[in-house]
Amino acid sequence: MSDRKELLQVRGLQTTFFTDDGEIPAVDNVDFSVREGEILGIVGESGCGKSVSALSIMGLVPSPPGKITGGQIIFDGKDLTKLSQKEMRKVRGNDVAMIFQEPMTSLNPLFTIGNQLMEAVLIHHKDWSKKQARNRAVEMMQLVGLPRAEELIKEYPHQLSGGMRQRVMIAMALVCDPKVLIADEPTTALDVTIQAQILQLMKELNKRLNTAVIMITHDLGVVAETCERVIVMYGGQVVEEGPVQLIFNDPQHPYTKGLIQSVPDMRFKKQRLYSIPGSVPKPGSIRTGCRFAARCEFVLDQCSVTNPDLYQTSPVHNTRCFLYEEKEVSLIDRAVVES
Amino acid sequence: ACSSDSKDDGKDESTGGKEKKEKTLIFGRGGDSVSLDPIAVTDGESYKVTQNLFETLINFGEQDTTLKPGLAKSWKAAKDGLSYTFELQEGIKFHDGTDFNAEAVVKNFERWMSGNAETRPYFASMFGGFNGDKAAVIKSVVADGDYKVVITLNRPQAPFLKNLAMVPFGIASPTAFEKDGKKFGDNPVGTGPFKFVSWKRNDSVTIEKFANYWQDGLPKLDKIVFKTYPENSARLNALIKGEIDLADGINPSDATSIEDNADLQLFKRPSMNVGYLGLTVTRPPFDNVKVRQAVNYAIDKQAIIDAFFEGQAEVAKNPMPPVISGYNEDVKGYDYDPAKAKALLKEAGYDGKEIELWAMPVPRPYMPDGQKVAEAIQKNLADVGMKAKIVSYEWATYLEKAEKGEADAFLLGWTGDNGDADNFLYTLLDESNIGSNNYTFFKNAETHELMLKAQTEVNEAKRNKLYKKAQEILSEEAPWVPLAHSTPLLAGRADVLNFWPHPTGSDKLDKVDFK
Amino acid sequence: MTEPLLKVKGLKKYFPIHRGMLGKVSGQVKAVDDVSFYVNKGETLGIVGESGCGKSTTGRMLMRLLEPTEGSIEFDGKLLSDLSKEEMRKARREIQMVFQDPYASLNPRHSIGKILEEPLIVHGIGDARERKKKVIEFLEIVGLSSYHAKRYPHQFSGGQRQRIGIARALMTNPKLIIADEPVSALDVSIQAQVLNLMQDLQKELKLTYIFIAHDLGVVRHISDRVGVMYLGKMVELADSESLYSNPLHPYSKALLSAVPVPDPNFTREQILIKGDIPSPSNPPTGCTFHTRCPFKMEICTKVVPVLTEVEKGHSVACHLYNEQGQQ
Amino acid sequence: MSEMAPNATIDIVVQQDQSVGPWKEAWRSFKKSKAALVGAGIVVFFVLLAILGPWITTEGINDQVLKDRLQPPSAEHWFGTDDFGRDIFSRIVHGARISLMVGFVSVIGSVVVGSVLGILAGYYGRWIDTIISRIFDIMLAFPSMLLAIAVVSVLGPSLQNALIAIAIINVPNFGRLIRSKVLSIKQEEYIASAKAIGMKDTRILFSHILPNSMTPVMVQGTLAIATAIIEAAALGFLGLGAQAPAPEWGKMLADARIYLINAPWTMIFPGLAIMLTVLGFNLMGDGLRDALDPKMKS
Amino acid sequence: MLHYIGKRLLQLIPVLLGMTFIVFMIIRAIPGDPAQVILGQQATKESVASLRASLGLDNPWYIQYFDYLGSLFTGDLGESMRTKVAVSSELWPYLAATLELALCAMILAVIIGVNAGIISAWFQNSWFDYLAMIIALVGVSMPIFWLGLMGQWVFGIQLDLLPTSGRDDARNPVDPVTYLYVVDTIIHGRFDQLWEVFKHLILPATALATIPMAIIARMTRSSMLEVMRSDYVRTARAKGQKMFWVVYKHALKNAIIPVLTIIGLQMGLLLGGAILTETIFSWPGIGRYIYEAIGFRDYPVIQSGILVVAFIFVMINLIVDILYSLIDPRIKYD
Ligand SMILES: Nc1ncnc2c1ncn2[C@@H]1O[C@H](COP(=O)(O)OP(=O)(O)OP(=O)(O)O)[C@@H](O)[C@H]1O
Ligand SMILES: Nc1ncnc2c1ncn2[C@@H]1O[C@H](COP(=O)(O)OP(=O)(O)OP(=O)(O)O)[C@@H](O)[C@H]1O
Ligand SMILES: [Mg+2]
Ligand SMILES: [Mg+2]
Repeated sequence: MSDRKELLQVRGLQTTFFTDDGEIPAVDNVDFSVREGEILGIVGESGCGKSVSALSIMGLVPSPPGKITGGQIIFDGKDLTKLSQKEMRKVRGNDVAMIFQEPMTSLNPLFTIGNQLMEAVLIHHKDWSKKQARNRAVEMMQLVGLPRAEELIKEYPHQLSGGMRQRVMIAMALVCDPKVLIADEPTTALDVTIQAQILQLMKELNKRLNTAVIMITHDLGVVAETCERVIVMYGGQVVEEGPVQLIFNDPQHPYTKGLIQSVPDMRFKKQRLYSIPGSVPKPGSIRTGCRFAARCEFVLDQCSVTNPDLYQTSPVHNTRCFLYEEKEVSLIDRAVVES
Repeated sequence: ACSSDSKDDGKDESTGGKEKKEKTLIFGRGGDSVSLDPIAVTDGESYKVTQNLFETLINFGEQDTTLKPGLAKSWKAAKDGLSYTFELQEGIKFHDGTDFNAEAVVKNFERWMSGNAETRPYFASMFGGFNGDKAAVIKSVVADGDYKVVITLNRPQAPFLKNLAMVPFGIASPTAFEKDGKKFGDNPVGTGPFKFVSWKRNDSVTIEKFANYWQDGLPKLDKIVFKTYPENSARLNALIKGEIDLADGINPSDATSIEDNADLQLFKRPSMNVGYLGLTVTRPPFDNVKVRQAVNYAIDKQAIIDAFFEGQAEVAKNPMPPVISGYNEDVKGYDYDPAKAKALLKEAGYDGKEIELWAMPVPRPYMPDGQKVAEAIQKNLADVGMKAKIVSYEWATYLEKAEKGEADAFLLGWTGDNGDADNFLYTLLDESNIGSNNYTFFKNAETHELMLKAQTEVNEAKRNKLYKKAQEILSEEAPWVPLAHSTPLLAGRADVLNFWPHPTGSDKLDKVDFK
Repeated sequence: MTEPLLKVKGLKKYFPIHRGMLGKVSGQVKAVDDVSFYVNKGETLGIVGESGCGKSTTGRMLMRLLEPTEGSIEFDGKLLSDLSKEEMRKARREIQMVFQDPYASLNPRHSIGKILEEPLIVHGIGDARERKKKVIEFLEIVGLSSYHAKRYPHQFSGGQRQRIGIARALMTNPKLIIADEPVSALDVSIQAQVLNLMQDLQKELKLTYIFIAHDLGVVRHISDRVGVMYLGKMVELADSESLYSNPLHPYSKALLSAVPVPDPNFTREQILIKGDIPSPSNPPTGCTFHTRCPFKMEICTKVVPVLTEVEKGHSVACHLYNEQGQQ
Repeated sequence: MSEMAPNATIDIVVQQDQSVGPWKEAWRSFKKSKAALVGAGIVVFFVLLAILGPWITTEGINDQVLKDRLQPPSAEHWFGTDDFGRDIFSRIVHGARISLMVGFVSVIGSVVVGSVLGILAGYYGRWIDTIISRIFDIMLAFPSMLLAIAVVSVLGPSLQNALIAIAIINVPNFGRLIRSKVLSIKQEEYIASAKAIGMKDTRILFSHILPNSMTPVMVQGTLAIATAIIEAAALGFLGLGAQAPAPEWGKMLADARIYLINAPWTMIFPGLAIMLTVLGFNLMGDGLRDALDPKMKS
Repeated sequence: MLHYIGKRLLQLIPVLLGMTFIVFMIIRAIPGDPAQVILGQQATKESVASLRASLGLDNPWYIQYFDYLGSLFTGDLGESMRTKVAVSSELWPYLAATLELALCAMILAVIIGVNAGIISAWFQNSWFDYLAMIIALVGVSMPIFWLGLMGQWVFGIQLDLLPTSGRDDARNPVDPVTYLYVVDTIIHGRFDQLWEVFKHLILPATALATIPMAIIARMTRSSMLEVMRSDYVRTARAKGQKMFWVVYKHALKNAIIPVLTIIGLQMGLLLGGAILTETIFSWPGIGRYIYEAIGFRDYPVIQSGILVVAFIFVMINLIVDILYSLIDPRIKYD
């Protein structure tokens, strides 16, 4: 797993929103990388900066008020943050594609499904004929398991159910064979049974097309079920990173621990749920020290003063917590690698 | 750049490609005509056009109301004033090619006399009533040969001939009005120097030279377009820009700038009107003659004229303008004398009650801006201790309410129809016109008698004497504050020749030409 | 066993579909179609099901915020469906509701103090001083402080707002609380806080809950008994232990197997059901689930299965169990 | 572990200042908009003019000095004099009172009538709604300027009647706005929750629906004041509004129009006064909308 | 669709009936006697009375009303009391003049307003945005009669670039066929006149366009801003689509729907509300026609004129609704 090539590297990414209420560092020094063909999960509570990170990669941070204020996003040897609008457009949809949380609103209601799919093809294949584009669209629709593709192509989004729309979105994202697919909470708006279908589809496509997937979600169940590697975010920062097994079996950061424990498990009845006290901080409200310090039960004096670094506790496991500051070196030998 | 393809229509009138320049005069005015059948309407804007399409048996003078031959070469009145004989011009043709003759005149009279108030609104006002009406002046109209007409009256009417000279009584082609009936007003046919071409409602009326016009060398112009510009300023703009050649309804305030403009010339229409402040004699405090006189002293007419007529008016002292025969030069009138006014008010025991001062909502030739005049009067009255509140209604309402005597004091005026004293004094101040044009409800036995006498007096000198006496009494009784006899202004491009505005407001344009 | 606190029989709600400007009724949405259940004092009945299956409609009918098309609701011995409008208004003191969207359900122009005091005023409980005292008491009960009373909804986080919603429901000392997806708008860590609070309150104040949710984990955690709804019908109703360990209805099975489990080591056989939920305005004939059911039989397309108890305390509406001979 | 959710942590979130009501909150976001502040500034300026008029100006509204007619702006007459030799500056200052009064009073009138009708229609629905909505349809289909002219024709031209006419033509706008607002608020969950606690309908109406439907009315009302001022000026321009010698701006414009070429200042300043006042209300309305009701569309 | 249109037209009937009634009652309430107005100051009392009788004004109001309704149902709009011409034949030239002016103004307003709105939204907070929105705000704050007069003064008088009044050059008049002069000149192939007609249109159309233009620009901007934040615009951008197409294809089509409503409303307002513009620019339009008819108490003209304007207004709304369904596949009228 670890020997797979790193496709996309995010280094020290900083994305800030300049609002009337002041600067909001929505993404604050985030590092991670995506490897060829893997499914990387990003979890965290609402507002922790998952979507903004994804949008930063796509160069789609709403601006104004948002702006990438630091860091690099390296893809294919290029720093995406330095590309011109024009160059960036070539990357979007072609190399890196994205699907969004709300299949209901992510398709333009006034254009047919076919029109929107073909548009995606024609943008990056300017030499293709309409017919070729159409064929490609139909082919993709069949790939994502949409029935009656030939008819659907003439229909409008509102005539489709949520699940079907999300399939269309996936087809649209994959239509130009991107190397990375970012899925921002692709199933939260869907019902459980439909969600299961979509997740299944994404796993299949990942295997078949070898497209790397960044799966953004707040549902630990989804992460456990689909991802190989996981990044946990809190308050605009990565607080823990590692293979899915390690994150669930040996969570290190107090937030990750709390998060995992506070989910009611359908398989058995817990007497009482663990709950992390307090609430998710408003971005921009805390600037010094560990973002989680106020809610942390292991809080140390230094936590409220300095923000800990992301310590590598094993070759594949990183944690942003002072509790692991010392373990960083010593743990290196004890690398528990599962592949 | 006229396109050549317009030649294909085969229209001989197509403006394109003509070598000799057509002489077209564009006459800008304030409103559209209502109908081009002169007998069917009462509005000046219609007359402005029909004056040039039709001719009357008798004409007014070039710039006054003296009587001149028209379609009738000559006429004779019987001694008792009960019958008139007209000798008609021969060889005149209507625009439709039919002949003008005695029979045509008779048919016109029959048409007028058989109408009603709706279809011939002016006829009854001028000639007492229609066929069969008790008050009707005309008894019969008969042809005596081809070119002689005899009109018999029920009773003598002093201004009879003047009435006949009025635009509404233009002679129309019987063939045409018999054929078109009610629609005649859309397609008028007369004997005038110009014939009707087209009418775009609320926009323009076009008339053109009548080639077979009976007076040699006339008209000078090939075409006249009467174009409507409701806004005075818009009309003046169009004139300045050369879009039109003549414009009436010029604001007095623009007079100097027009005179200073080498491209333009200013025309003054001889005044045949009076603008006045009526004091309703049935309403306190104006039921007291002293108060009425006080108000007469209080108002600074000259200042008002200077400000709102821009000097283009004459201070009035009588209810009729000086151009009309019978005008009494010797009436002293009231000077601006606030002190005297105050004294009179005191004498009258005026209680200081606020009065309503009605201001006309629309400009009229006799009062270019009633609102402003009212404001000035309000100030004058305030200076002598009479508080006035300015009130205004929409024009139709204004007249109706004033007619009912609901106003304390009101601004109004009158433009003469036929240039006769009767048309001012009797119409406006006689008791028989209370509820009609006598808005002040003024009633005086002496003047009543004088005016009735004058109506049937055929001798001009005797008549004038009667009217002069009446004017003295009216001045003393002071039902009005006569304000001004204004000189309505017109303006034209500098190259317009021979335009003589007529006091009645309907101008004959047959002699007008370009330099 | 004691009498149930709430008994619902044959509850139905059909919404007319208006078409055109003149509002002609051209069809019906069978949002809830013949649902019966009961709730015992002190227990929690969970209701789960996918979006649009009629959970909220059921909840609202219990309070008569919506008038049922048909069916009876018996609460604490009284037939609610028979009460006059005014009587019902008074009866609401005993039944309270907690709503899904903690923001939308609080009037943005009212301070928290006012929001909490309102139920007391409406039911004429106490004088001004007592009411103020009670407001503060309940604020503290749900984990807020007295000074919060002066603040406005927009100044609170989602979890806090839901606490306020709960406090408001508690103000009149109700016996039954209907909670319509009270935690689905909340983040995981906050959701745990609210769930804990609700459980604590239940113990302390001897409350009875009807807990509506679509998250099966949450429902299992909080409920004693669980009903599964599909397209306006209750397809299975059982003790939560029994339901989760041994779901009988094919839909319940699919539903349970579709829920992602937060444990990467856990593998299970997934029953993926195909297709989407049919529209309630045009539900399938017979068993409404037959269009997606992997075990569909002839009879399913024709006959509507009835909810019957197949094991003790475990009822299911499925021909697989009702007509066992057929299998 | 935490027994009950600990109280101490809550303050982390609510670390903003104490109790900020919705109004204060709105005021805060209003203050942030420069445009809105400029607008409010203009409005306040004119309101002050209207109140302090008599003390600011040296001359009254009808101090005629006919010999000083149509003087161009000078140190003595900042905006020049009109055709009565009156000081245009003084008249404009006094005119502020008229325009503001027309704006406020007519809009308040339409808001009151519109609210009553809108609430009846929206809250009680059924045939009441049908009737009221149809009446609104009819009134909206009327060309509003003509309607105003007709109304003034019936009542007679005066400031008061112009005001009534303007109020009448604006009623359906407010009526509809409130009706739709009531309809949508009726669907809000806090209404359901009010019902759920056993609240009576009338109380729901007055304590929940009405206050919440007033925000768009305030926004719309501010903007409507702007239009009302223009409408009043238009009626004044046609001679159907305030009567002489009242210094109503539209009437001043109408009176000055014949001097456009010779004395343009008589025309320019009243026009600017109208524009500036209206601009002020428009800016303020925009600001209010952003502050109170960001989602509202005009 | 046809069915829907038919139904909407049917629903018009009560609205129009209500209109006729209200118009009728308002007009009768206006003091002032048509007969007196027609006959003028000079008329005698008797002639006024007899005219009243022959105009049917002596009948009780309900008889007059039902008479009017009756003739309406036979398609007769009555006859002008003043000019004695059938309103139906007299009306069209006025209506055409207004239609031409209003359409020109609207085209101007839509083209400039929509594009200014789009660009402002696209480059939110840019100098263009600020400038455009300031101009738009000043635009809505402008009394148009003042603007019109100022326009005449500057462009007509001082710069002498454009004619200040009327529809055509009186020296080279248009021969009316449809009374839409742009159309007429084209029919006649008189492109010299067409140019004149355009020149005459510029000032009044601009004055009339100012307010709708400003409103449309503001509306478009806010609608676009909302749409630009929407998910499907983000999707389009995520595909790599050019910003121009994102804006003009994806966003505009969605944003235009609320703008259409405004356009419809404004068009209605322009038709009946252009009185001042028509007066100032001596434009022989329907607004002034009715306004003058009010002055003359010409009942049939007022009644039928307002009715026709209202009818057009309602029809425009219907057209807007139909346009919705053409643009938005989610809207279906059966
Ligand atoms: N357009 C914006 N303007 C201002 N702040 C923004 C904007 N978009 C995002 N933010 C801020 O950035 C923070 C991170 O947002 P982001 O959308 O990445 O959260 P998320 O982790 O995706 O949450 P969710 O699970 O709710 O989608 C938010 O808390 C928000 O305050
Ligand atoms: N007022 C209404 N008019 C018409 N149909 C309605 C109405 N309210 C609900 N419905 C329909 O009734 C069905 C059930 O709705 P309900 O809100 O009860 O579902 P739910 O199970 O609560 O769904 P969710 O999980 O999305 O809240 C849905 O199909 C809905 O469209
Ligand atoms: Mg997100
Ligand atoms: Mg629900």
